[in-house]
Amino acid sequence: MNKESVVIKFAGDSGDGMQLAGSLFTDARAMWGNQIATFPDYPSEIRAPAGTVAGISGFQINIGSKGVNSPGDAPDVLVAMNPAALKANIHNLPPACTIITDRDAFTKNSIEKAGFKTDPFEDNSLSDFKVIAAPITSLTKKSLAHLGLDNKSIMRCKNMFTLGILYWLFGEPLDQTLAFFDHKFKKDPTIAEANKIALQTGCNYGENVDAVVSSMTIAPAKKTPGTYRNITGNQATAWGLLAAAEKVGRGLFLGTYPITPATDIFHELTKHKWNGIKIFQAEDEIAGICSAIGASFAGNLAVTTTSGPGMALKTEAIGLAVMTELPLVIVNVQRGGPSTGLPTKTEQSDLQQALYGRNGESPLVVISASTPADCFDWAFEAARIAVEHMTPVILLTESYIANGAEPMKIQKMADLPKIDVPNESDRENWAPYKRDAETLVRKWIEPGTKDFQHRIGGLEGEDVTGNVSYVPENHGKMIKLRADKIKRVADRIPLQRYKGKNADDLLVVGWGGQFGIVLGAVLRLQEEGKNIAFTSFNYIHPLPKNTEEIFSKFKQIVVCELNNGQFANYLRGQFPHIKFKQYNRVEGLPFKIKDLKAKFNELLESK
Amino acid sequence: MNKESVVIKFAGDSGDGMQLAGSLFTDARAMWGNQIATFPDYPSEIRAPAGTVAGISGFQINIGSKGVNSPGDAPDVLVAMNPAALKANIHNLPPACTIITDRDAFTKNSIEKAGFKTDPFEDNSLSDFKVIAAPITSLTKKSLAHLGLDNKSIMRCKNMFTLGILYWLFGEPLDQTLAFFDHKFKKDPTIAEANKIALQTGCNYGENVDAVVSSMTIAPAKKTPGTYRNITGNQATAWGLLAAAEKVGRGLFLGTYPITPATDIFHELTKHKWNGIKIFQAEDEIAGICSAIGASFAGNLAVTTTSGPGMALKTEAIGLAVMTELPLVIVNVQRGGPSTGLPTKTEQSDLQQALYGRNGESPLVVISASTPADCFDWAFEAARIAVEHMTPVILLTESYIANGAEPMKIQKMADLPKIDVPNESDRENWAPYKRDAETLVRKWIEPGTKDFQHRIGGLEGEDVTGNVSYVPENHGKMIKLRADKIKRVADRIPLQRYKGKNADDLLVVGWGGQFGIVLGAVLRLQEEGKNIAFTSFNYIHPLPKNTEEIFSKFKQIVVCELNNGQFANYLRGQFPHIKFKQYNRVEGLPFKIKDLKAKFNELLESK
Amino acid sequence: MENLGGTCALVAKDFESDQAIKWCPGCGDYVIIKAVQKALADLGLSKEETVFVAGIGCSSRFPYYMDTYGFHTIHGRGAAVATGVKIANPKLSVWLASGDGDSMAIGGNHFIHSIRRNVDMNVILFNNEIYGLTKGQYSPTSKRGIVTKSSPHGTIEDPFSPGELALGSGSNFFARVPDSNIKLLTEVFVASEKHRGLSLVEVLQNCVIFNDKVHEHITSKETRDDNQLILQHGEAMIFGKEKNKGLVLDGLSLKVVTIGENGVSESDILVHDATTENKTLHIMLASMKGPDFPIAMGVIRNVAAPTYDNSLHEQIKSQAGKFSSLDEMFMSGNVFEVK
Amino acid sequence: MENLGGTCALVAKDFESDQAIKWCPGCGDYVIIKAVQKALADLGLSKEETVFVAGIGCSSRFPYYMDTYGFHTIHGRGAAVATGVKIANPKLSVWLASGDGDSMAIGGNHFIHSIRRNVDMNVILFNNEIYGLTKGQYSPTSKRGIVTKSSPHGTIEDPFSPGELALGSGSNFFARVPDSNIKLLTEVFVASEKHRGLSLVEVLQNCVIFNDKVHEHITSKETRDDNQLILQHGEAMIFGKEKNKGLVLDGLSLKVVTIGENGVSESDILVHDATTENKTLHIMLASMKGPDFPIAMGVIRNVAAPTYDNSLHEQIKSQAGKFSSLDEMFMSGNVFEVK
Ligand SMILES: Cc1ncc(C[n+]2csc(CCOP(=O)(O)OP(=O)(O)O)c2C)c(N)n1
Ligand SMILES: Cc1ncc(C[n+]2csc(CCOP(=O)(O)OP(=O)(O)O)c2C)c(N)n1
Ligand code: SF4
Ligand code: SF4
Ligand SMILES: [Mg+2]
Ligand SMILES: [Mg+2]
Repeated sequence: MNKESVVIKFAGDSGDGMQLAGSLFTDARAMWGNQIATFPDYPSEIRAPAGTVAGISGFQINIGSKGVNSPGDAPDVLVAMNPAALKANIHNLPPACTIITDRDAFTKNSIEKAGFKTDPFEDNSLSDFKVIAAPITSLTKKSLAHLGLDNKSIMRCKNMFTLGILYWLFGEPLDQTLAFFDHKFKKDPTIAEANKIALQTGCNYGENVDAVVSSMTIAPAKKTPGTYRNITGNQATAWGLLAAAEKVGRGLFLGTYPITPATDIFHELTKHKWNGIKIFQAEDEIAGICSAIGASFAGNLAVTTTSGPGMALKTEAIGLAVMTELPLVIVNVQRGGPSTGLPTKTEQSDLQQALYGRNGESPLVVISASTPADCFDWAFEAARIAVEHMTPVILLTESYIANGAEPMKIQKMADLPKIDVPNESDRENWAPYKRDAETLVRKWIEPGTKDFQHRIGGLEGEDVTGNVSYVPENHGKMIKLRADKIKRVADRIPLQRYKGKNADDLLVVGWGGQFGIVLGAVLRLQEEGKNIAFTSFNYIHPLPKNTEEIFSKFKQIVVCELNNGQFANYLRGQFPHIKFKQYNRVEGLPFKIKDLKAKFNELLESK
Repeated sequence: MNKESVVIKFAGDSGDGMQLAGSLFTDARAMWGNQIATFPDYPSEIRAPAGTVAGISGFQINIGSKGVNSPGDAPDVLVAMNPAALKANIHNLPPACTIITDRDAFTKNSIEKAGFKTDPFEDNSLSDFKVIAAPITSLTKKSLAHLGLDNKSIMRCKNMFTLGILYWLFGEPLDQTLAFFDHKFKKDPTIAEANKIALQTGCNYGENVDAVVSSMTIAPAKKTPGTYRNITGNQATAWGLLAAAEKVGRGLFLGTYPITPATDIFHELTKHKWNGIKIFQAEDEIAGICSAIGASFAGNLAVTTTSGPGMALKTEAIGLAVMTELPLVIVNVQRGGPSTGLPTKTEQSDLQQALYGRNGESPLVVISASTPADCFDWAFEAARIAVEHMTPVILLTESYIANGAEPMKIQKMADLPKIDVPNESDRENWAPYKRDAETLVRKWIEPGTKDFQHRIGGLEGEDVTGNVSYVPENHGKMIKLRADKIKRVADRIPLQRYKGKNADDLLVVGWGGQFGIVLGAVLRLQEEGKNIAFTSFNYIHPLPKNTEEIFSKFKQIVVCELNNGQFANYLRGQFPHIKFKQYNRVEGLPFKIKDLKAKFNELLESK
Repeated sequence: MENLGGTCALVAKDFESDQAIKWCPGCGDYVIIKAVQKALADLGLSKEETVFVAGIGCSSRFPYYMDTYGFHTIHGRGAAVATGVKIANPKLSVWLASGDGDSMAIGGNHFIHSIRRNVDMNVILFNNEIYGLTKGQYSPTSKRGIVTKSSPHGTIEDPFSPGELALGSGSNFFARVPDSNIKLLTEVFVASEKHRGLSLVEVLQNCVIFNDKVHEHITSKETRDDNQLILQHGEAMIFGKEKNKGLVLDGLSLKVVTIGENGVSESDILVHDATTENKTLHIMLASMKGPDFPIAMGVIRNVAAPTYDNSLHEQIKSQAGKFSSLDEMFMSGNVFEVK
Repeated sequence: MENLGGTCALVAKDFESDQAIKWCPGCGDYVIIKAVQKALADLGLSKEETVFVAGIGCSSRFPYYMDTYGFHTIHGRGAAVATGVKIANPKLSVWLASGDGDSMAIGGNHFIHSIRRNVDMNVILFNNEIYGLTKGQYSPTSKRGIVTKSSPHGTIEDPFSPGELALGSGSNFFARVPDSNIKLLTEVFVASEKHRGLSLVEVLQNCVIFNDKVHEHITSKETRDDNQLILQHGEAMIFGKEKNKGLVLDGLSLKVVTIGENGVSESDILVHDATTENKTLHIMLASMKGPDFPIAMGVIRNVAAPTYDNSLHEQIKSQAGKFSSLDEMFMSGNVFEVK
């Protein structure tokens, strides 16, 4: 069987090593040249009770030769390490799905614990599927018996046995992964050996014993030539910031406080002290952003990273950055809300908070990333705008792309655009709030620079001098200047593009990290010959200058987002005469292509 | 001269006692039965340098027999205690204005310090005005010389001498104010005497010496019969909360942290411990609201009060109150923003923050007050909605009405509506998130109640039970339930009303504390026979059910607010097919009737 | 709601809620919750008059597992919420479950202020020296140099000593207990509830996943007797496997001595007075560190002082009668009649 | 920008900005700013390498009046902003001006954490025991019972003792000075800047408008000699109008004695050691209260310890060379070629 793309889901207890198995498989397929998209999905307890549905940790991968825009709606292959893992996924399996599972794990007890009324192997509920019910536990044990390992260590190799079956299924060569074990367990050759044996044995098991399913092969994808690596959105965000800081040339500062699902950006950056970056784990989110504002005043490219509830705490300080017109990158990796909400789930419901969540008229720039890999570019762009326009920039990503991974083409530093720092050396003609005539941007002076001493603050300041001023007309003027400065950012960003013909009936509008999934749905309908086009926004405030022009070409516009219509509402305020329909889901999960297609078809027919 | 309404402005150094003089005059006129509106305007430094324009403190009063909807655009009578007070106001005086000033204060030095190039008495710049240049300092000194007071105490009586002149001008009897001194300075009869003499001497001075201006009389206003008192918006807010708490019957709790211009609500409430209310001055705004949430969970009517920057700090906790569906009144007395901004100035720029400033989809109720006196009613209403609908309610007032005063008709507790508390006694059929079928409201259990133990929190909870749930469909359902619950508040609020004929051309839309001024402008145009109508919103989210119906009657709609168009934008999101024009000022000052009239005339002509 | 009469004393198990506990197997939190349930039963508290408040963290899931009133609030703010609960209804027995991150990082301000105000509540500080729920970053109590997910090259900051910070904030009740000693835990929780005002109990809690064995040198069977000094009010500060070590004063420092050596006898050993106002020795005890000193356990300080909630209600009482009703108050002062 | 060469030492006046000061006439802040300007000149600091950060409050207007770099931030967050400034550019001399409300109420968390981390900056705590800017509410340092706008019936909470809170948070430099003693103020500011790490200087500041004379019993001409003990490192703790009173130890308490009475001679009096690690005596000194004891002034504790900013930059240095460039790092690990 030769397929264009396959969705594989690994599911097991938190201790079953599903994320590792998934990552190894991803890496192997990426090397082979497939397009990849991944989506980890873990419970919010650290170790929820083993063997229960609540404790199941998942890792979904979509691999293909083309058209991989998302981790996929539903798995073609499910790896279920125990009954609970099966139970957690069974309602979402398409009929022909292949299930790889550990027959040994289906004891009476564990079947009950998983919440099955009867044994699924006996009640016919698996009859729609192709099942590989390998005795994974016992075979792993047997194959490793001679190594003299303790039981715990042996059990830890079950995931590699399972992976072996998968490698067989996809005709994947084992060498790279075997080499990986040698490297990873350098210090413990027995463990390395055990993993290698388990992988090999699993693969052999597939080849020798099980003939029910035919193996699957996927051709390599057509990609721009270059060097690639798999990367998660959070890691890519960190790297984009590193790259931007080098372009700015004034040092990078991160002030942050841990919060799911944003913490990995921090974890990644803190590994790179070799690059001179300053990392400050603050006592709370407020100290995180305030230290960053201090570092920005002191001349560093300053960043703070967080998620929704942390963002709420930062809003007062964001207002200070708006007032003092200091560059600042604020990354919000959105999760399910409101309040503590669903910390490990994905959502796009912090858009209004980003746009409006401050006291007073306090305009700033809001942008968003679309995919795990392009988090690199958007983090870079956030820093560029912050510095070149002397403003805080909010970068919205979301759990779904932050934890998801895909291959990223590695860019050379030399090929990245330069960032123009608003330096000043002419003391005579300078004043703290003197502005560039065209961009309205003030200068960024580093304390320590002789003869440029000045004071800034959160009280309204006088135009040009920045001295505290209570003069009504001055306030009116400053309110306008701050708003205009942000509007003019639109002069220096690319125009919005869309995919589709001008005469199309329906324009699908998206933003942020649901890009890939929505694109996938639109592409399929286009292939079916439907009159449908798609545009996804990364620049949210201000919008690209041709936004209205694009909108006016279409008969119908539908805005798709994982919230109750926040972007749609914003667009209504911006373009009062244009009609926007909405498609919204707020269930903590990414969109599904099939739901989107159904909605679009409905709209296309209703026209 | 018999006038319908007169605007008087008192201006002097912070130490000159202008606020007191203004208040006494207000009280006296209110007793006489005039309509009153006041507007204090003080510098944000505690004691800015005496004699400079920056240090001038003002108090503006509008008194009249009818049509007093605001403190007025510009004074008919200016009391200027020194050159700086004159300088600060001279650009805003209409030609026939009467100026009462202290001739003794116009020394060369002080004229310069005030920023005049030349002596205004000599350079003709006062020729348009009727000037009463009384030697206030020397006459006050002389009249009090026999009392043996120190110089400082004598100088403190200058304001009363000046007030005496004003009493003469308005034919105001002195008795009530004389009695007030006896009461206020009970412990120091000499000071009482000094104030009485100063007032009397000032009045005599007017009668005997100065014949330039004729005295002014204003007939009492036609008011609903009843007992009245002068009250500021902040005091009225406090009293409204007291009244509501008594109706709820579970005790009042205030958790707060001082911030201008909201602190006076706290100062007022803390005087009323006799009534059993619990006041907690917290370490910061976060503890303020969190303690209130705790008190609400424990069964009290809980309130937190603040202004913009403090509001920013509370947003995370507001999300918790949304999620746990606890009643909570959050009062934001808006001031000039962004950031620290203009702490003592007025603005309406926290509306978007109130509507959207939280992570996730977190709907709540937003209402606003219109005038100082009706802060009582809206504070009461905020509490009613919070309790009856188990939701946080944000009440937006603004510096302008919070510090301004007007006569309020005193309501009897027995005449106020009752508040239905969602109590529960039926353990069998109860669950923490079980809802009323019609309103979707859950029950409010007091800890301490046997057999109703339950747990709530900020994680998403399961429908009905409230147990933590990560189930996608449940989240979607809860998101919808929370939104619908708030929408249904509209079922239990009055319909929106407007002033004007249905066939009118132009509907003027306002909200909050600019009500009086905008109304004033509209009424004048209506008197001029223009086709103009007016509606001002107090219920902002959700909007009254007939809002759309009203809007659709008019050819043009203009939304007037002290921000860049926040309410207008919100309305566009709610009613995408309706066109809204905007009129905005963001200068830290209330609207001016003449500017509004000009704008409305322009719109009426452009139609 | 009907009380069917007859008080039937509750046992520890009665305080368990119907929700499955989701801490990792082996987590120190399991012992702590058992001890709390035991203490509540020993104290004869009722379910309905007991409230558990928590912030966010592994430990802060605590309220879900208790069949009392409970509130899982937001990160760091539990102390502020608990303050509101207690002021609103002083009859409730209010408990706060909070991690080292929750109380000492983001919640630091409410922590020190609620101690200063002396609000009558019981604060259980789950000190595992790590952020558990967010999967292993160092916390303000992590020891200098520790390698964690957020400090791959070791931390560069000294930790707070919770006892010293609390005493510096004016604490009147401070105790410390290892999570492994259920008997001492129960005893201390009982004492904490009996103390009027804020009682802070620091539990040295083990996080098996992200900071396993961080307290091992203090709590392991082999070393605990030598590395713990279990204080009892009125008793000599004696410890050691052979119960022959003790503390004496040496100027303004403490010194460990061996009874029977160098002429030291039992009567030379300091006697613990938890109730003295003078906090000097309490601070010295709270700040003792290994390897030269044992770690002080048990109730270190337990001093009576006015509580905030009580003073507040006293003040309310003192104001009663100023007006007889709101109607009267509304009509007081400068009012005028319009006819 | 050109340095015209030749260093020309600055005098206090050079540090005055062109903005008119707007504190009330008679406010204690005037003396403090003079002393700071004098200290900067004495230290030979340049304008451009000096940064004043502040929160919000009367005292927090400080930066506007200094001709250095300055940042008037938001309420309570000055310490966090200053931390960022110092880490970003450790060459700067960083000062924080903050009121008792700003640092001990809303800013309490950043206050204790910046002390714990020992970020190298100078914190001036303007302690007027009141919220000045918001016109007179009690603060966390207001004495129990004080009547203010927000406590018409008197407060019901005990104040923080800034020194005790700081020492409980791990402070290595703590000094206290009255606003009336410009010489001591200057001396202490000089010492604070010389100390590497966070130096906290509590200034007993008078607010003439809302809390006039709150420190009067300590600072007035008549009583100050008897009510202040001005500590000098290495000198005996002697005070009093006649310089005949002193402190001695009495067990774990301090005692005031009179030299020449009861056989007490000067050599019996405690000698101040600001530099000893042992903080017991420093805490006792910081917590001395009238009327039985004098108030300790001057530098109470001044101990060397690693600073956060320095350790951070050391750690960065230790990591240098792991990769030679970002390009190299991007290409490390699992990469693959597409042709
Ligand atoms: C405002 C906010 N910031 C950050 C977080 C993320 N967060 C949740 S718990 C936690 C720390 C947990 O550590 P601790 O309080 O020590 O509890 P433990 O899990 O160790 O018991 C953090 C940083 C959050 N939920 N909310
Ligand atoms: C977030 C926020 N909350 C509250 C305020 C109001 N506020 C400004 S200064 C201040 C307290 C001032 O007291 P302190 O810090 O002691 O300074 P002082 O004026 O006494 O020098 C308060 C409550 C504010 N500006 N911002
Ligand atoms: S992560 Fe640590 S603290 Fe959290 S439940 Fe697991 S063992 Fe306990
Ligand atoms: S109010 Fe007090 S602290 Fe503020 S400037 Fe005036 S005297 Fe100084
Ligand atoms: Mg912890
Ligand atoms: Mg103060």
